[in-house]
Amino acid sequence: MEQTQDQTPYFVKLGELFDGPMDLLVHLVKKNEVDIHDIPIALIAQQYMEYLEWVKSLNIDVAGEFLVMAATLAHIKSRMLLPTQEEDEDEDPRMEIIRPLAEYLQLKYAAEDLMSRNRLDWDVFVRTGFDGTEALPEKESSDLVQVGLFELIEAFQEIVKRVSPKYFLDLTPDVISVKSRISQIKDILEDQGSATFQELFETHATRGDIIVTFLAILEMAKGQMIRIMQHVKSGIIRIFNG
Amino acid sequence: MDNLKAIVESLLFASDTPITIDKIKSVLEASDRKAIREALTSLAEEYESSNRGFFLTEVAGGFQFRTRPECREWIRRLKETRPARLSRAALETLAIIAYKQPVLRSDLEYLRGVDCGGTLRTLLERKLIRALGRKNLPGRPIIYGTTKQFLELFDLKDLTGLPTLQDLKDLGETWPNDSS
Amino acid sequence: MDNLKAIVESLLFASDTPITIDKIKSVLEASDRKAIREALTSLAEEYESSNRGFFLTEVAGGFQFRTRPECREWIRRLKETRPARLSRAALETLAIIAYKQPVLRSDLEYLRGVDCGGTLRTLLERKLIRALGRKNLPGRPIIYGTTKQFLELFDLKDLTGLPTLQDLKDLGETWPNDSS
Repeated sequence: MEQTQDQTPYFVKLGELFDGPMDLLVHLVKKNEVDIHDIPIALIAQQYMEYLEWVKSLNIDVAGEFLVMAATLAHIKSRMLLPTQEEDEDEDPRMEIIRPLAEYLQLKYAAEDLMSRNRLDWDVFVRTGFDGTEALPEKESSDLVQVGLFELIEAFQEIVKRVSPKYFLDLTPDVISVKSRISQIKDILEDQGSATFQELFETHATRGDIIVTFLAILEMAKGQMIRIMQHVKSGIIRIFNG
Repeated sequence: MDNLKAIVESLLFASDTPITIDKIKSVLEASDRKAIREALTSLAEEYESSNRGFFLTEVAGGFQFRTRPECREWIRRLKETRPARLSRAALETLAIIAYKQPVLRSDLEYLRGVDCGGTLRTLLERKLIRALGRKNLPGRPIIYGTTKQFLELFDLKDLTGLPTLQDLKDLGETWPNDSS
Repeated sequence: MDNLKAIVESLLFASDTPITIDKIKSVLEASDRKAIREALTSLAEEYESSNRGFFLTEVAGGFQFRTRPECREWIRRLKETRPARLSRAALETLAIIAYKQPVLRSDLEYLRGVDCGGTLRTLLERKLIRALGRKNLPGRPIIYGTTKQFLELFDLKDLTGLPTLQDLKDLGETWPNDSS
């Protein structure tokens, strides 16, 4: 199983598939024991291509991101071959790959560091039973669920599955911003009883925000959640909690 | 053997139910019953002698840590303020209100296919929803929306933080009747 | 006051999540924060000093008893159920979110070089990350951040408990473990 096959590049074991192009690159750089800041691009590009060929020979689809990286490597390789122009201040073409590679490595260290910590339910455990408390019957019925955002969305999703999805077509971010603004205006009105038209716009500078606030006020007026009055003399428009 | 005592203590602590000597023995494989019983007795004495918040008791054929009866008032209070739990029905109703607000009770009942009076009352009592106003329709039905407390419960800055169905879809949820 | 210490101990024991000083204060009503903190410190020392099966740790902004890592083998055997492991992809994605938050899906995918939809969904389901809000960009993409459960899982008091990336790099003259 671990045997190297005839046509198989020397560096891959059968069954060793990589998560993404970065993962494969790290593997190649490591296997060749080269300095990440001075990558022999021709060698790495060649082995990278060999790997892709090998994967293809196994009839496994090569994910698009692997091909993008292959193109990037080929491009860097060709730029390395070009004679340097007068401005020899030109950045090393390899930086295009070294920078993300260095960042990727950093996060691999970070991931490893997380794994080395005392993980809950793996290295350390907490009390989970609720029945260890004296004279305290657990009355809560089991059909109650502890709620989080994910549960909320899933509950909603269940309903959408039952009803026609067309009913929910208006759930675009814009519509949600208006809903959010309605909620905020309602908060203000519940607090103060009323607010001037001006007040509701003041803190919101961007054009998008102004439009959203205006749509929210229209929607609230339509639903009679508010009453809008204008002072005869001053012309000030005031909005009251409906 | 002090090490055995520490291990037994950790097992007592981590077990959901009273744990028997046989169970401890099978987990530790090597130890004999006598040493385990000694560790248990010694632990029980330790927790008994000092002024502690819990103690080791022999119950239902096994051993278990339990909080002292003297502390029951405090623990009851602690449990009362446990994080919010909602019934499925309440969660569904709340989800519709969150996404479809401003919304009428008739909309909710159309979508859920059942009467929502009870769940609406619960949600109103828990201040997760509120009346935004009344619609100019026969009977002037109440328009519902979510509250600040709702945002706090779900740790949202505002409603725009609510993920949309599109978001879920993007994250790779399979969509039942996907036509796009 | 020894009585306070015993009560605090019982609350720590009875709580199924890390308990904050404020929470203890609200349950006990009368006590001041300082006395509670002293009781906690004294308890922590007590559990630390002796050869015990569990200890008091400060995690996710609160306090919690946890079994000693040294006892892990026995407790795993007791529990039998294997906890869901995080895949390497999930762990890497989580590490980026932890360090770079608030972060967009596109940032994650740029760094990892692969689609992260499935992984994000898993992390959301396990409540290790959450939507913090939306960025004011075309499509209003969701901004992700880590949760309290993330802190609890990795035994972190808060996010500042993570080593800096620079520190990690300095340590890491050796290569990170390979994919296998």
